[in-house]
Amino acid sequence: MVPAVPPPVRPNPVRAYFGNIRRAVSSTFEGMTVTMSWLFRRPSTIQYPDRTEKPVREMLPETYRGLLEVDLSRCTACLLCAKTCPLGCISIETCKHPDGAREFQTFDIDNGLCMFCGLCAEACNFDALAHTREFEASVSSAEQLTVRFVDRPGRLVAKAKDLPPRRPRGSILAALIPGFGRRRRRAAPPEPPASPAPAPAAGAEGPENPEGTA
Amino acid sequence: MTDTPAGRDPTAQAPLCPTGGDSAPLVVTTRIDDLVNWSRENSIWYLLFATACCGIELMQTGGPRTDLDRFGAVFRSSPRQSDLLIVAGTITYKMADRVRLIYAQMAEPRYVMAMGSCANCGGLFQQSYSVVPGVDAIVPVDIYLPGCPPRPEALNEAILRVQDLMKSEHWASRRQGRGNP
Amino acid sequence: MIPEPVRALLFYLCAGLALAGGCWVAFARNIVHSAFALLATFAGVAGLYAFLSADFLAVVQLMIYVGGVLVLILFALMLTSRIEEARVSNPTIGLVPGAVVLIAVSALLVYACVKEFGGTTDLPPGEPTTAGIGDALLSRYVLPFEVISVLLLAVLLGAVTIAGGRLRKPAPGGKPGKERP
Amino acid sequence: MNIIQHVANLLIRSVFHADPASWPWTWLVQAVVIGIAAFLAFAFVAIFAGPVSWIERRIAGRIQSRIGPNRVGPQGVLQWLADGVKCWLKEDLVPAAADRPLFLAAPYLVFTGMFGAFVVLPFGAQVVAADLNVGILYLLAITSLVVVGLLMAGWGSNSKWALFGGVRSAAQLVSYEVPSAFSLLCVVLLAGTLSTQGIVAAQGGWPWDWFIFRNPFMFAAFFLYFTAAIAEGNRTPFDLPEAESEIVAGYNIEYSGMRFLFFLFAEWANIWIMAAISAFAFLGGWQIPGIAPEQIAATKGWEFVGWQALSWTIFLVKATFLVFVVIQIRWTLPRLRVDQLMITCWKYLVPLSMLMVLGVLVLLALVPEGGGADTILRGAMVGLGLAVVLVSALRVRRTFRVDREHYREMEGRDLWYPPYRLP
Repeated sequence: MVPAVPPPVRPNPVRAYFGNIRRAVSSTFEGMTVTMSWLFRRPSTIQYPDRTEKPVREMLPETYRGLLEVDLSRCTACLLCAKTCPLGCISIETCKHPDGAREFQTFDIDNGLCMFCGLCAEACNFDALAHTREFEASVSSAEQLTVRFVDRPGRLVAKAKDLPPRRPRGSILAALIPGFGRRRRRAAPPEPPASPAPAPAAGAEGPENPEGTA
Repeated sequence: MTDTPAGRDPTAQAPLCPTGGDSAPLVVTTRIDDLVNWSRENSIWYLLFATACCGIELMQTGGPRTDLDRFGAVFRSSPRQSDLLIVAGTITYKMADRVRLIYAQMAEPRYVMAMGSCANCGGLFQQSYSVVPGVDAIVPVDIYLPGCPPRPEALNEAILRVQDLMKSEHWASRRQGRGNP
Repeated sequence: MIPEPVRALLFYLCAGLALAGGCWVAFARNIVHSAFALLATFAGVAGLYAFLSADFLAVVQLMIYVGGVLVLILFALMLTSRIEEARVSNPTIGLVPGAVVLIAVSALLVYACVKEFGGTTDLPPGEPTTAGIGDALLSRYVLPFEVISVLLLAVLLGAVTIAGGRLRKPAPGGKPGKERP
Repeated sequence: MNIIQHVANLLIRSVFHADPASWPWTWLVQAVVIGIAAFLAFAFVAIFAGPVSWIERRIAGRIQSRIGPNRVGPQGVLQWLADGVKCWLKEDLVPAAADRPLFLAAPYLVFTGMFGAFVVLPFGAQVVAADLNVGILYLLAITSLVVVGLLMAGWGSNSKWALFGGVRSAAQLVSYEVPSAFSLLCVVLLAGTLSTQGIVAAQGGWPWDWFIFRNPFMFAAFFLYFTAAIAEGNRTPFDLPEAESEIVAGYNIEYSGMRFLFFLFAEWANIWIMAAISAFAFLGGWQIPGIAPEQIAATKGWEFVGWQALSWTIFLVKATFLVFVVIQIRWTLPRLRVDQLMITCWKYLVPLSMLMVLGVLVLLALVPEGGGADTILRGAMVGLGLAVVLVSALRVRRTFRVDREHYREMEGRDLWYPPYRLP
C-alpha cells in the first residue's frame, strides 16, 4: 500500500526567503558553538609510537590476528597449514636424513601475500603456528616481506610425542624481522615493559634472545 | 607490463639508519643536509591513491584516533604537491596506467608506499587475470607495508619508516630523480 | 613628495608598461595572451592617471577595467570553442587598411600633442579628487548621470529578458526546466 | 607627514648630518627606507602565514578531536618551517602542455595583488605605508588583480580542473565584490572619507564608538561583509575553487614547489587582509580606549613609541581574533554547491547589503550623532553584542556538558580499547 502523496505545499516565498536567512544564521551559530566546545575537550588520539599510556598491542582486542609466527620446535611439518591456506603463502619443505629424522629446508610465510584469515592457525594441531599481536612489519624491499623461520641448517622436525612448551608469541618474529619493535615509547609512565617480547621460556632452543628488539 | 620487479631501484634497499629510539631528541645541526632532510621528513604530504579496502583504512589513519597530522603528514589531492604516493588497494591492469601517470606527475623527491597485500604482490587476487601482481611491477616502491588491510598504527609505522629512509639519504641525489618508469 | 628621479623612472615604467602591453595585445598570436596583455595596458594607464593626480580615476580604472571588463573578456574567450587555434581565433586580416588607419591616427595624435602641449607643464598638485567628482556628478552633471543610469538599467533588463526567455519555456513533460535552444 | 618620511629624515639628520630638505640624496634614502619597509611587509606576510598555518592545523585537530602537528619543535611550532623548506626545495614542474609564460607569471600576479593591499592597511596610529585618500577603493581595486591571476593560473596550466577552478574563482570573486563593496559603503557613509586612517579616526577606542555598534544596520553590515570577505578569500564554506571532491585541487593543481608556496602565501595574506579590513572598518582599528589620536601624536620620544606599540597591538589582536573566527568557520560549515553559492550572493547578500546602505542613510538623516537617540541606539547595540557573546558562551557550555554526561556513562564500561576521554 503506497501512502498517498500529499499535494506539494507551495511556501509563501517571502516567508521562505526570511526563513532561509534565519536558518542560515541559527545553524551557523549552532555549529560554531559545537566546534567551539570541542576546543575544550581532550583529543582522543592515541599517540601511537612513543607517547601512549601502554603499547598499542596491549590495547588490541582479544581476537586480533596479527602477523603469523611459527614455533619450529613444536612444528611437526604436517603441512596442514600450507594446505589450508587459500593463497598459498606458507611454503614448507623438509628432507629426510639417512638416520630417519626429518630436517626443515624451508618454512617461509609471505607476509605480503597473507590475508590474515586465521585458517592456518586453526588447522595447526600443536599450537605451533599462531597469530601474534604484532602489526609493525613495513620493510623496504619485497624480499624482506617473506619471513624465513628456518634460522639454521639442520633444524629437526619435532616429534608429536615430546613437544616443548610454546614460546611466547612475538618473541620469534622479533628476531627475524629487521628493525622490528624499533618504535618504542619515549616516556614510560608507570610500568616499564621496555621490550615488546618477554624473555624466552626455559628449555627453548635456538638463537632466540630478543636482541632484535633493542 | 612485466611481472618482474624491473623498476626497482637499488637505493630503495639501502640499509636504514638506526633511529636512536629513546635518545633521539630533535637536533638541528649545522649541516644543510640535515636541515633539508629534517624538513622533508617532517612534512610528508601524501597522495591518497585508494582503490580498495586499504583506502578506507588509509583515510581513517588521518582521523582522530591515529592522527597522522602529528608528524606533519597531511594529504594533498594533487600529485604535483605530494611527496609520498600511498598505493592502497588492488591495482588492475586498467588502473596501472593511471598509477604510472600519477607517479610521473609527482615532483621529484618522491616516494611510493605499497600498502596492503594487493599492492605488495596482488594479494588475494594474485591469480586473477586482471590484477597487477604487485605495484612494484609498474613503479619503484620504497616501502612495503604488509597487512590485509594493515592497522592504522601499522601505516603510521610505515610513515615513520619513510622518515628513516629520508633521513638516511642525500637530498640532492634524490632530487636528481630516478626517471619515470 | 616623491623625489624627481624616482618620479621620472616610475613615469617611464608606467608609460612603457602601457605601450608594451598595447603592442603585445596587437601582435600576440594567441588571443588569450592578447587578453592577458590588456592587464599590463590597464595597469600602465592607471599608473599614468595616478601621475596626473587623478587618484580616483586611477583606482576606478583598475576596478572597472581589470576587475570587470578584462574578466568579462577572459570569460568570453574561455567559453569560446577552438580558441587555441591562432588561425581561427586570431587571424591576420586587413593589413593595408589597418596600416592606413594607424598612420592617420598617429599623425593626428602627434600633431595634437605638439600643437597643444608643446612644452612641459608642471603637474597639478596632488589634491584629492573624489569629493569634487561626487559633487559634480550630483549637481552640474546630474542629468547625464541619471540618463546613463537609466540606459544601464535598460541594458540590464534587456539582458535578463533575452536570457530568461529561454529558461522559462516549460518543458513538454510539465514542470519548467532548462531547455537547449 | 607619514612615518617613512619621518624615518628617512631622522636617518639623514643623524647619520649624514645633513638637512633633508636641501640634501641632494634625500630621495635615495627615502627609496631605501621604502624598500626596507616593503621587505618588512613581505616578511610579515611570510612569517604570519607560517605560524597561522600551524595554528589552523592545531585548531582543526582539536575540533576534530585529534591533536595536530606536535612533533616538530615544541608542540610542533616549527611545522611551517619544515613545510616551507620542503616546498622550496621540491622540483619545480612546468607541465609540457602548459602555456608557459602564463603558467610562470600567475603565482606572482596573485601574490602581487594580495601584497599590494598591505599598502593601505592602518597598522597603528601613524603606521601605514601610504594613507591614500581613496584607500577603500584601492583595496577593492587591487584585489581584482587576483582574479586575473587566478584565471591566468587556470588557463596556463592547461588542465581542466585548473581551468574550472580558475573560472569558478573568478566568478565568485566578481560576484562577491558587490556585497562587500556595499557593506564597506555603509562604513564610508558614516566616516565621510575613503581613507583608511580617516575611517579609523572616525571611530573611537570604546566599543560604543565602533562602527559595528553604531546602529542595527551597521551590525548586520559587519556580518554581511565578513561573509562576502570569506567568499572572496576562497575559504570554506565558499572554497569552491579548491573543492577536493570535485576539481582535485582547483587552480593550483599543476603547481609544485615554490610557485605553490606563493599561492599559499596569497591565501594566508588574503585571510589576514580581510580580517584587518573588518577590524579597522567596523571594530575601531587601532584606537586605544580613552586616548584620542591627537594626544598620541602630541607625545614625544619613548612615550610616543609606547603608544604606537599599544595601538599596533590592539589592531593585531582584533585582526588575529577575526582570523581565528575564519579558521573556526572553516572547520564548522560544509562546502556550498555552485548554485547555492551564487544564490547566496545575488539573492541574499546583495539585496540585504543594499538595504543596509539605505538603512544607514536613513538613520544618518534621522538620528543626529551625539544626540540622545544616538546614545540609546549605541547602548542597545553594545548590549546586543554582549548578549550574543553570552548566549554563545552558554551554548558552548551546554554542548560540552551534555557530551560529558555521555562520556561518563561510557567510562565505567569494560572496553577493550581505551574508552572516550573525559572532556
